Amino acid sequence: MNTSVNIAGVTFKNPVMTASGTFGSGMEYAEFVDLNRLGAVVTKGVANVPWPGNPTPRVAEVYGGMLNAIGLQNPGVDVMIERDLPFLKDFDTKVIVNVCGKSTQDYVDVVERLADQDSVHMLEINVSCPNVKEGGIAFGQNPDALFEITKEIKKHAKQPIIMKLSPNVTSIAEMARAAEAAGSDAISLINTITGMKIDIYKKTFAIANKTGGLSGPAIKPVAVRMVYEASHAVKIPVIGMGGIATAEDAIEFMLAGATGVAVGAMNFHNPYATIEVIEGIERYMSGQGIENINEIIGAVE
Amino acid sequence: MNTSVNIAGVTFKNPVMTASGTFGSGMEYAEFVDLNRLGAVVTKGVANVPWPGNPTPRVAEVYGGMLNAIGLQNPGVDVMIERDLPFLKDFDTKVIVNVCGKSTQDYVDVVERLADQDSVHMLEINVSCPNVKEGGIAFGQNPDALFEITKEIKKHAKQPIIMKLSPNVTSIAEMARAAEAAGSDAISLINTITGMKIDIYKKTFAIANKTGGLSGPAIKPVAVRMVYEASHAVKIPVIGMGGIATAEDAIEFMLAGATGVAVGAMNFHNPYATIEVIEGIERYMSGQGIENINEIIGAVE
Amino acid sequence: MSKKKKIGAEVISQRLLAEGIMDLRLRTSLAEDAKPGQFIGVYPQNKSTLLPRPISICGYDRENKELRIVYRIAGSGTAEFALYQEGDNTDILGVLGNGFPLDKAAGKRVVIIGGGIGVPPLLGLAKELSENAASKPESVTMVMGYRNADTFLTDEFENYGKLLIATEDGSIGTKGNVIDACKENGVEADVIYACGPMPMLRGVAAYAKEIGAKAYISLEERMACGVGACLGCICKTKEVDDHSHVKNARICTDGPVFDADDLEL
Amino acid sequence: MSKKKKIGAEVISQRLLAEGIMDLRLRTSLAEDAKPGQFIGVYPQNKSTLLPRPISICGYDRENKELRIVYRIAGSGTAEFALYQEGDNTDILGVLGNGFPLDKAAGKRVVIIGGGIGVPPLLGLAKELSENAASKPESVTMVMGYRNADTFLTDEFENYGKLLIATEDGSIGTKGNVIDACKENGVEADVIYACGPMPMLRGVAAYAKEIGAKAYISLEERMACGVGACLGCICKTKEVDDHSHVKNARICTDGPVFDADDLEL
Ligand SMILES: Cc1cc2nc3c(=O)[nH]c(=O)nc-3n(C[C@H](O)[C@H](O)[C@H](O)COP(=O)(O)OP(=O)(O)OC[C@H]3O[C@@H](n4cnc5c(N)ncnc54)[C@H](O)[C@@H]3O)c2cc1C
Ligand SMILES: Cc1cc2nc3c(=O)[nH]c(=O)nc-3n(C[C@H](O)[C@H](O)[C@H](O)COP(=O)(O)OP(=O)(O)OC[C@H]3O[C@@H](n4cnc5c(N)ncnc54)[C@H](O)[C@@H]3O)c2cc1C
Ligand SMILES: Cc1cc2nc3c(=O)[nH]c(=O)nc-3n(C[C@H](O)[C@H](O)[C@H](O)COP(=O)(O)O)c2cc1C
Ligand SMILES: Cc1cc2nc3c(=O)[nH]c(=O)nc-3n(C[C@H](O)[C@H](O)[C@H](O)COP(=O)(O)O)c2cc1C
Ligand code: FES
Ligand code: FES
Repeated sequence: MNTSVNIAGVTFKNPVMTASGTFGSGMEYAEFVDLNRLGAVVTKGVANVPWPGNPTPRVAEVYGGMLNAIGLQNPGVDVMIERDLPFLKDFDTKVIVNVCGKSTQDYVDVVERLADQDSVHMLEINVSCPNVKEGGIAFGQNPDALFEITKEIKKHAKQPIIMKLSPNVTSIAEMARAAEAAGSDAISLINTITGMKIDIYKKTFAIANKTGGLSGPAIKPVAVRMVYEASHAVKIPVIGMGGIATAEDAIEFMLAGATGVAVGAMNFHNPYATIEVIEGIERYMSGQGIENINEIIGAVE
Repeated sequence: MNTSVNIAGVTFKNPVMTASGTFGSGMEYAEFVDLNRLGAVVTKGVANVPWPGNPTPRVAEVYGGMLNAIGLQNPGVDVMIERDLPFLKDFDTKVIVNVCGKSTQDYVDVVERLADQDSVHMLEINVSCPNVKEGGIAFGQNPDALFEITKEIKKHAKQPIIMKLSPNVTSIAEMARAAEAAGSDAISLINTITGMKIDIYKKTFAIANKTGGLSGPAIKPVAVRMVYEASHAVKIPVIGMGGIATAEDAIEFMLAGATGVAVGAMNFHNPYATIEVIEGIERYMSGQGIENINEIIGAVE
Repeated sequence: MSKKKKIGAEVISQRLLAEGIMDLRLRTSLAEDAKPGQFIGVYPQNKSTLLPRPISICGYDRENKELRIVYRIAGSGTAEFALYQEGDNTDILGVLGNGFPLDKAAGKRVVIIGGGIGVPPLLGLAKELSENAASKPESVTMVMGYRNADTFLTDEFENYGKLLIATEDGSIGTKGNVIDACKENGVEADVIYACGPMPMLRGVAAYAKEIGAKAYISLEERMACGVGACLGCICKTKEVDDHSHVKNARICTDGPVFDADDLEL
Repeated sequence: MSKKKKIGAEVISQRLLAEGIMDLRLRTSLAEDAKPGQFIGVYPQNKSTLLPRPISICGYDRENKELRIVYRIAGSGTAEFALYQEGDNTDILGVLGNGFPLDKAAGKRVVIIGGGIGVPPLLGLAKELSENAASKPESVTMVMGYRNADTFLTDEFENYGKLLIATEDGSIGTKGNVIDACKENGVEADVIYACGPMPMLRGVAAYAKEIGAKAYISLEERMACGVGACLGCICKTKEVDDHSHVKNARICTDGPVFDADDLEL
């Protein structure tokens, strides 16, 4: 049985990854999960310098999911290089570093710092975090801005890049095409959908930032639809995420057109989710008589 | 205790309405609910001529909600005038007719046919149904198109109009402002979010139309956020909906800025939901010592 | 007819009838209004699933407020129901749908045809036809189709007349489908009542035409409201109807039982 | 220390301790690793709620694999837990957090201060300090604050030393808060361990400064992962720490217990 997929020249032993920001840099979940079994570990977003993130409360539970406004707290790319990458290097899995920034130059700085890091296989460029005022979301909601920043990053990146798209747009197909036209090697989607929760007794926002990003099973139908639309709009591979909890969910994304899939918030519900998804995909394949996982990618038209 | 609200000159005994398309024309739920207790009955969308709608399956269940692609099946405005309006006239509630169309002229035709119907208190203009190919969604995803059609409808409408906005946009504030600038008397939101579900064993779409509109508790955080953003962008009243199941949900929308609230898909889960929301709002008000419901509208800033 | 309700019901008993087929009895006042061919919506407790599951009424004891449903474990909702035990409570919506038109049976040669999980509602029909003087048929033949020897409810059907069985693998009765069984046995009819998968129902409608019988068939479709409000569950009709004005009947309220002649199958 | 796990646990017993306060005992191998001041995540079954509820460990019997938690019914998750009965199963995540630094107590005058639903984890601490030779304090005083006479766990605290009580309405002990009780009784300390609402913890930190004691306080924050991955649960620290490099410590893993001197309260 072949479960390996190829994204922009990088071979993953299976399509199952971790969604950025939900798995730390792998260390925290290594107690639960054998990282060697994962297709890839995608790290928390990292900037050129440390970011403090937003005030608390940063997370809130909602029906079938959660809101978060972490605000891209991160220790900066230097710490990632000194601490997280050496840790990850010891595992037989691919490493995708998620990159955030406030300006094009911020992104370029990180990408350049990571250029000579052999243990980094791909870069995922987060231009879609809804939780930072001046952050990447400005790039992620306008196709021209997305095109420009993608082009600039692509000039400097040594590893293949994945532009991570925001669902908070009128046309995801248009955004996907802009990323592709500017040379992105792949795209990933969806980031969180902007949401809000109000505590009606305290009469305050549940999240200090007022709004937070919605993730979890609640958003899955939107994510599947966007993966379908995006993968039909471009030729570059698509990595799908949004509410994946089970192998069935992951397969749904692949049938819709995703080459890779990532488990996000549901790691918090079930720290073994990634492994269960991998095992479930294998069971599905044998049950359905599928020899090569690539057969199911985009198989429902 | 005052639970009545005023929207564009129309007084509602309470802010609780039915969301269009989830309550028929009131007849079907009159077995469960005393329509006299509702703030308003909002009818299923009606066009100038009968529409057959989409093929089945038209509905599918998803985590915390459902997808639908009814495709605006409706018997046409003449049947509404002959059958549904006389039925509704006998109840002590406000009647809002939801209007759909494929072209500006379609909408204008319906609005003109309803002009002399005294039992119609307001018109809700659905420019946001994601389930019909040539339908209103084109108007609902572009601020200029929304401005033009609103202006045209406003010229012909005798009753105050409510433009119903689509959540499938990059900036809901921009759409709200376009509707207001063109003279809309109020806005309502959100319509459903476009989603997709794939049956991984049958390898087909769960909805014949491929995509369907997502509604139910799953979308509530997105709806609350959009109501907050829209009500802060315009001065006209906002009617909020999206996943309302309980009084707590309804109050959350009102604190975010909604003057009216509508119960949609959750009628299917609990046919008494509207009444329970009304009673729960009253309990909340006495519990919190709130004399006038208008105090809570937009109270969380 | 009394009003539709969403109401709590208490589980009287539950047992396994065949592989994956459960027989559940509920105590509920809805039993008082039940007719054969109608259905209820059963709500799962699992909060990720909010819609009622449409399940046909298999039997009822109006006096003792007992409602019986027989269902197949098909997904998360029915898997949850299968765990219910005596004394548990569940919410149901009903009574829904029109039911079989009993009056058409009076004095006629009636054939009742069921396939797979379409079998259960026909048991209530067979019982009602045998007990209800007003609609007493001249004769009743029952033809039930199953996949294999793992049949269910056959012993009970036998109380109400002649029972023919078809199995896909031929292990019991006619090898083939219910139409094969009808033909093999030269079944004649004035009126056919049927419930089962769509291909079977198409076969029944064609067979009815062939032998000059009227067919009343019970349809299935994905539902949301169950009460005629959402327009989710339509089927195509030949003529423009009063409600939709577009040749779409609502299975949940205008059906689930239709005169096959009225449908675009 | 053994690995963190998500694991099924069986309910041994549950009882009401005071109005809205439940005392739940679970059978789980996680008890073997438990320390006072650590917590577990308890997962509701209700599928609309997916995140674990952080609840402190109140007590444990390592040998019998018993874990005890005492919690207030605060919302939908805890309301569900309150229905659990002997033999029920639930999923828990743990053991989480650092726990109280016991070694700081050795030979010192220790004061343990708790307020409201911050009281339960301190019972486990009091017990451990009284039993653990390595960290044996010179003396232990306990100061617990409640709203009114509806106190809980006080009888058990009394097994481990001197117990002072403060109640908001003055119905038992000092009228006022725990700091009022400390002052009224001239409580002296080298080391304070505390858990309770943030205003109380600020008061404790100030009091500790005043009397020249070290304070170790247990914080609360909204959590998602509970294992240090999501960065949801941070608190502000005075110095740049090794993990975040931005003066943010994770309460779920770097805490919940912190040296008050390290925090920006
Ligand atoms: C009028 C009517 C009468 C029925 N009577 C019976 C009966 O007596 N016994 C029986 O076993 N089954 C019956 N069914 C089918 C039954 O409704 C489905 O098997 C059941 O809803 C599956 O629910 P689930 O949660 O287990 O499956 P899931 O697949 O998890 O359900 C997901 C969603 O799809 C819907 N759904 C799935 N399958 C069907 C289906 N075949 N028809 C309609 N909706 C479906 C569910 O209601 C739910 O909304 C009837 C259907 C209809 C429309
Ligand atoms: C480290 C730690 C230890 C705790 N120990 C205890 C204890 O021993 N006994 C006890 O009664 N309570 C304790 N709490 C508080 C407890 O976590 C909440 O009361 C509980 O999560 C409420 O869940 P719910 O579903 O009933 O409420 P809901 O309001 O329905 O919960 C909604 C969401 O908010 C979260 N939440 C709500 N209140 C709190 C809170 N105060 N702190 C953190 N998250 C919250 C829930 O976990 C859930 O994700 C502790 C909290 C933390 C952080
Ligand atoms: C707590 C949290 C933190 C996140 N941080 C990041 C991040 O740093 N960079 C990023 O690109 N996406 C981030 N995301 C978005 C996820 O990677 C993912 O796109 C989204 O949550 C949808 O997937 P899910 O529903 O499976 O969680 C974060 C999500 C969560 C819940
Ligand atoms: C079955 C169904 C049919 C609908 N039909 C219409 C319609 O005809 N016109 C319209 O403006 N909105 C329609 N809607 C959208 C609802 O009015 C509402 O905006 C949306 O469902 C969100 O609210 P909810 O989550 O409470 O259902 C429909 C929704 C559903 C579920
Ligand atoms: S299920 Fe809603 S109309 Fe039939
Ligand atoms: S809860 Fe996720 S880091 Fe603490």
